Amino acid sequence: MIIELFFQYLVAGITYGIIYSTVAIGFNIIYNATGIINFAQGEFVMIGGMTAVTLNAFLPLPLAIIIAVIITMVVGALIDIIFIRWIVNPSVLRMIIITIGLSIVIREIALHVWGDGVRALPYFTGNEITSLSIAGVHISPQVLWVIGVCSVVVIALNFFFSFTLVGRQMRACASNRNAARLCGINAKNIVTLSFVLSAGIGALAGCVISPITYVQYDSGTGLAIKGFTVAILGGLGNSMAAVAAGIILGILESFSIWVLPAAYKDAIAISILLIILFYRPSGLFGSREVFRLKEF
Amino acid sequence: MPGKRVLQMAGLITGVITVQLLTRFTGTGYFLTQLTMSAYYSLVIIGLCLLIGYAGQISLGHAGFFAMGGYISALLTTYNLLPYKDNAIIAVLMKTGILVVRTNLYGSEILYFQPWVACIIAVSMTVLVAYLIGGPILKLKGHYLAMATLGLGIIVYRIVLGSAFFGEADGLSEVPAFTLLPGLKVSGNLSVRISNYYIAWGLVIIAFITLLNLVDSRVGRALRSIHGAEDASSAVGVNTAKYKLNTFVLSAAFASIAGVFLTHYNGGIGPSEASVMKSVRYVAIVAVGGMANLWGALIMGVLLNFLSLRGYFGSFDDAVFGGILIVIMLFAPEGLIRVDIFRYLKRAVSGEKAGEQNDGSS
Amino acid sequence: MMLKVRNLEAGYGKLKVLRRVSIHVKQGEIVTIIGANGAGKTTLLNTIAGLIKTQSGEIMFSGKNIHGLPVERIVFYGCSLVPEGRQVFSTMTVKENLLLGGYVLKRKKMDGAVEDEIESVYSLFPLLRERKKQLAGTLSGGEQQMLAIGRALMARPSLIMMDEPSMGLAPLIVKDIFNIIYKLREGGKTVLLVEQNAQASLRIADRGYVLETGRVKLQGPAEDLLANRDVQRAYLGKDIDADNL
Amino acid sequence: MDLLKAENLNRSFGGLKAVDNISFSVGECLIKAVIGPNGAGKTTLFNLISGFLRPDSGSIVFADREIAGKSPFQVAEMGMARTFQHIKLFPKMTALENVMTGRHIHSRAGFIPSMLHLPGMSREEKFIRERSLEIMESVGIMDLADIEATDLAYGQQRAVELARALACEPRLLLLDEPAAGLNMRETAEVAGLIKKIRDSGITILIVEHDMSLVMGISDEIIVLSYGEKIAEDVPLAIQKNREVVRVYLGEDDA
Amino acid sequence: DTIKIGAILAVTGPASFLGSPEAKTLRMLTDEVNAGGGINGEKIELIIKDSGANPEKAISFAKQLIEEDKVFAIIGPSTSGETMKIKNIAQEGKTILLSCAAAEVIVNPVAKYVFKTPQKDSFAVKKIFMQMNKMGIKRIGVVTGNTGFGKAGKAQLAKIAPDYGIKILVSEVYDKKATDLTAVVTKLKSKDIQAVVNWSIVPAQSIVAKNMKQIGLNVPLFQSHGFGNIKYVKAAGAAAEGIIFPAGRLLVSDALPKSNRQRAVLLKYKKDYESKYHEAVSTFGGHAYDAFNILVKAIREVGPDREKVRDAIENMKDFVGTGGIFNFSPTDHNGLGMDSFDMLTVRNGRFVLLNK
Ligand SMILES: Nc1ncnc2c1ncn2[C@@H]1O[C@H](COP(=O)(O)OP(=O)(O)OP(=O)(O)O)[C@@H](O)[C@H]1O
Ligand SMILES: Nc1ncnc2c1ncn2[C@@H]1O[C@H](COP(=O)(O)OP(=O)(O)OP(=O)(O)O)[C@@H](O)[C@H]1O
Ligand SMILES: [Mg+2]
Ligand SMILES: [Mg+2]
Repeated sequence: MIIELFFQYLVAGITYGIIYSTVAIGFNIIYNATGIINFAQGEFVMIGGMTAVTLNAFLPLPLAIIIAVIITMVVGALIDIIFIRWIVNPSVLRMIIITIGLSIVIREIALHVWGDGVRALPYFTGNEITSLSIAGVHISPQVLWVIGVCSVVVIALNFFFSFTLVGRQMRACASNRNAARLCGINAKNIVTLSFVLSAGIGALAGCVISPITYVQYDSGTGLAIKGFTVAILGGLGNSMAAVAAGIILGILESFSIWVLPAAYKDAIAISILLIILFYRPSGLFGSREVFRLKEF
Repeated sequence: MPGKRVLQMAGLITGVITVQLLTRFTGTGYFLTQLTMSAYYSLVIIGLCLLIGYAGQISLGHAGFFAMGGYISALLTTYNLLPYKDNAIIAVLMKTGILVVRTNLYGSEILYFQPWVACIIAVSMTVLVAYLIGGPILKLKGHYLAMATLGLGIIVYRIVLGSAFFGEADGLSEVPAFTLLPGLKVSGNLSVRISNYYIAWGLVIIAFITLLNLVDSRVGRALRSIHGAEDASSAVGVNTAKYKLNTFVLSAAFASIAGVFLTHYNGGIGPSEASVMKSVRYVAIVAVGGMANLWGALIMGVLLNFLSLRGYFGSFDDAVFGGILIVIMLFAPEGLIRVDIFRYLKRAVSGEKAGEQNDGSS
Repeated sequence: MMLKVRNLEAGYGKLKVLRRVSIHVKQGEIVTIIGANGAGKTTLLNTIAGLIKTQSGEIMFSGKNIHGLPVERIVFYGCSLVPEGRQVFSTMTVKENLLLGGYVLKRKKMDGAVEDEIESVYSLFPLLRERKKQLAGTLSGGEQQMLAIGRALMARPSLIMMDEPSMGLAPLIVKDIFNIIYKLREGGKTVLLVEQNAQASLRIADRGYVLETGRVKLQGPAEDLLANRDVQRAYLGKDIDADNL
Repeated sequence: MDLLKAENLNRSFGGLKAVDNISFSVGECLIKAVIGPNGAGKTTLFNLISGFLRPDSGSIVFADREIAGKSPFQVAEMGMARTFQHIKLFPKMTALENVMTGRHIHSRAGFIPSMLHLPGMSREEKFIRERSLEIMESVGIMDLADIEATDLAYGQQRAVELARALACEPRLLLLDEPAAGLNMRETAEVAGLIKKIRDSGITILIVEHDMSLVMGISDEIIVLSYGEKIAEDVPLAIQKNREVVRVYLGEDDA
Repeated sequence: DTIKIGAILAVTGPASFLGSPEAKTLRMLTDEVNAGGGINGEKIELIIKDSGANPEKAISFAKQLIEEDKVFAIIGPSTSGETMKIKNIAQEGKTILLSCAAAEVIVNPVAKYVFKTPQKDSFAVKKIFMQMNKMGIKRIGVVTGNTGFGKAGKAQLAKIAPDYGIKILVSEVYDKKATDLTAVVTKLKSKDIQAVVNWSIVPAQSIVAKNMKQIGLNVPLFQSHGFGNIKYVKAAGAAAEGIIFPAGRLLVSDALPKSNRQRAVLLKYKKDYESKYHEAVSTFGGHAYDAFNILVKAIREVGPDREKVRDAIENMKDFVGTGGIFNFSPTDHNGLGMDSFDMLTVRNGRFVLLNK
């Protein structure tokens, strides 16, 4: 029984962790290209989920998801083009505040477009009560979907940033924008691209997690805080680390519920995060060297 | 006190008195309620302005400090200790006047901490927490610092929301008035509305003047130097860790005092005061005020809180606020209240024509 | 004519730094600009490169008007800048810095050339080869300067503008750098050089300009400038030595 | 009497030995130069001395006190000031304010007195300002006082940085490439200035690649290469040292 | 002239599921009364203030409404926390407050000017326990959301359980914005329980249902009367089947026998609301409906005099509302009895009466 429970908590923790990680990855992409944190990232997740649910009313699921992702990418591009692109010399704090403002405004718009109802996509396989049972441990097939999508995205991104030229260009823009331009890189387009990419990944995350978590006009904020926590815990900019950190945080939360009142789950998880940061100011997997070289 | 400061102080005091007199003669005394509440929020905001704008350390957790002040003093002044009155310690505390008895609305007796004692305990606890946590937290930089302070705020939020003695989601109510001096009490009661307006503004003005003094001094210079280049700052002998910590603690203390006073004024406090959204609001107002601009922080702090508390934005409170953030950061990243405006006004007043060519000098 | 600047005015906000500056650089030349601190040399190079908006005047590069074009366009046309103060990508490795420098080649569909170019940069600066996996931000000052030059060379520019390339370099390397600049010209490149080391730069240059408070004060063949008494006094510190040392 | 004495200093980054078992001492009122190829470990050595890096092992005695492992501000309080190879000025502050910040350790007012603006502070503040202006005058940048420091041209920024260090009124001044980015005439001026500073009783440790400066002003020179000390001598001897010529100066140095 | 009625509602923010239908209902009713010539010829002026569930705003608004707008009465706030903050203010300002929040502390101890229309939590709890007794359930687990609603439910469950011989083996609180509760229900599963009671509002009630089924915790799930909104059933999908919960009769108004006295009121409200706003009615809107009608009825009877109206409400008997039949008294400012609840369950994605 204890063993079984242990694994059940473990599975729960992994589920949480993967959900957080999918959001954290989106943070990392824009961070990698611009050196800023886009606090409206959670809203991409929300828009993706909401749009897919709306479309799913008259389109088959895969098509609804694809179109929702594309629409969210367009939103991402528009956000960059309207609000970010033409700012000369953006300071980090200024960008943080603009994106916070955006996140608030998008949320309010969503409230007026979709109302305050709770929605969800249907389970990709099975339904609300299906679960796979492996040696007494139960797991919803949707969790496997989330894990699968997340892994594919992380591996693809890791490859993208380390080995493709566009990925490197994104990092170069974050490191020193003027120098990047002197290398012939069109920094503005690169930033737009990073918004498009992270909006797309956010939206995809929103679609695959929505059967589990539901989406609502304001579900972005909570996810964004968790995603940000995980991105920081892992060390900013590194998607693989974000997944590892996400799972660690998820498992911590889950096991904290085993032994302590669930009401303090977040407080406990964040206390642990703080303690880790005090010992490793660059996050669990972040390079200390890089950390020292970063301005902000 | 330098002459400039005396002038500024006189200007502020005149402004505060004028507003009160205006409301009096136009029969709009009710505005004072929201002006009083906004004053307390501004106290948090100017403290945060020192931390963010001058010392360059972001904090996304200041609502936590506000809530710590408010909640602790609310708890101490509402928790009924009567059932324990036979306990030796309680008895001693009663004798010394630290614990006092009041009758509540429904006629039952409550044994509680004298509000002054509660206030001192609340503020010192906040200061202690800020001091202990500030050391390690302020070693972090940039987004990591933002996360850590955000986390601090979330922890406070979770604790007040999850603990039965803090009233969980309902928060604490029926907080008694806080008698500062005989005849002068912090309370939302209609009969003391005017005096409370002056209490709040008196507090804000004192705090504001001390901050103006501070940023104009050697310490202020050191803080700005830390903001700009921490390495170089320590190379000229600034104990950067200590200065950052002191500033952090100072701004936490301001937030905490604001929390204590506003809680007594409102007669209660709820968990929304500790929420992330509140912290974000404080930071945003500092930004809208122009970061390293105490005047901007004060004016925007009063203005935006006043409008929001009056309900002028209706159901669009958040939306309007988000919109303001975006617009100001896009078009006036230095904030709306700029030093040049004052300079311009001064010129206009003294009848000079605004110089066109002599920029860069002066 | 490789580069022709006419009546250029530029500055920061309302502050005007360059006042009707006209210079030109011919194909295959090394042209050097010298001037006191704050004369506007960096501003001039940055304006040509497109980093600073022009207030008025015109800039022609290889017969094209590049005035007002974005930086990346100008680089694509073959005009590269090694910026002042070694702005390397500090959080990326040396190799990655170089690869990014080669981005222009990729855009010109010359992918194969990138590896060759890296090799030739390594042979110019063997130290960089040793440090190719190190993060650029942790390099010593001189190493970063080499990297910055190497990165600009990666684009195979026809005109390379250098803003104080010898700053902070060991004498041996400074000699190397001037040799390299000289060699670049032999390799068909055109160089516009801003240097504080007026002596060395005038020695390798064909022509020179003296910039003072945003105006071209003197211009002419490098030997003439070297021999000019004013230049000697103002920039080579020829007579101060006698008084002070 | 030696003002500064370093013994067996070591510091490595990852596998790289940036400072490898270096010992040396600096006598009072002397100018000592540290030279060596790029990446030899000169800046690292400065960072160790001024408290920005902690040595892996070794001791540093400054004014008869062990300072290895102390933090930069403590070292500064003991009378050591420095400039940086990459200029580090305080942005959004005027040149004068930058220099005034340099007076930090010579003024007292803390948080509470500043907030209350206790009597005596105006006087202290006035004194700081006057003294800073004097120092700026001596460095020749009086007229830049009210310009935002980071808007200045490179060479002007260097001068402000030097003035800021001088405002500390240090016993030992560490200069990391003070002439980088200066033309030959300006370099010569800086040389004069450094000598003047030395003559006013301040000991100077300088890193510089401009040999006309180094050879002209220094009393002694240390040469580093790959983290190791390869020579220590008077300028004339260093110029003739075969090893130094091979790794650093180059053959036909003028 | 006009009678000013103030309303402080959480139209937006975390409790918008309460405030939004409440505000809509009040607007609808005001229009209706005014179209019908007002109350004894006087039109109603409705002032709605959106507090976003922030107590400090509720305080500010209460003072504004009382001192500045000099409203006749205030309807709301939507949440208990806010109501408790302004209870004193209303009392001091001698302004009638008709709260739409659930917690019992609002009317216990009784404050002279403060009333509330939602059913008491304790009645809902008792209903559930009675049902458990019928089903022979003795050991239960409790999960509640960290909202005022959840908090009140948790307290009542713990207080009343012994009266019905029921043991609460585990009680957990989760975040109102929780995205997955597998770990929490796993904790329930590890205890030897026969049923689960969930007391919350918003999506979490559907998540609990789903997660229980997914990890194979197959015991009956009881929900609070907060489950009274068909969208939660839709959200929980297959997992909603068999959930048992107490609710006012609004949700099953069609199924009520003709003889039921509430039937006419319920059907009218449902029809009016749904045709006007094109969304399903919720019991929360009903609280505002009752508050408004009680107030209007009292004013019609004694004229627009605050003290008289207050007395009229305090002595009002047999008022048929959506929440039940109200019988106020000086000691009971809620006026609803246990019979105001029925036990419902979900069958084939619809609400039906449990014992039918
Ligand atoms: N970002 C800026 N904002 C405002 N003014 C600036 C800025 N950068 C430079 N200046 C001013 O422009 C003038 C010219 O600067 P510039 O950097 O072009 O000089 P320079 O000739 O390159 O000097 P150096 O040899 O020291 O590098 C200086 O007076 C400087 O103060
Ligand atoms: N933080 C660090 N992490 C890793 N390596 C470092 C770090 N700092 C310096 N190094 C390495 O240590 C060596 C010595 O660097 P240092 O900056 O001391 O050189 P330097 O003698 O000052 O050179 P220069 O004259 O070019 O400024 C260099 O190879 C450099 O790459
Ligand atoms: Mg320059
Ligand atoms: Mg160095």
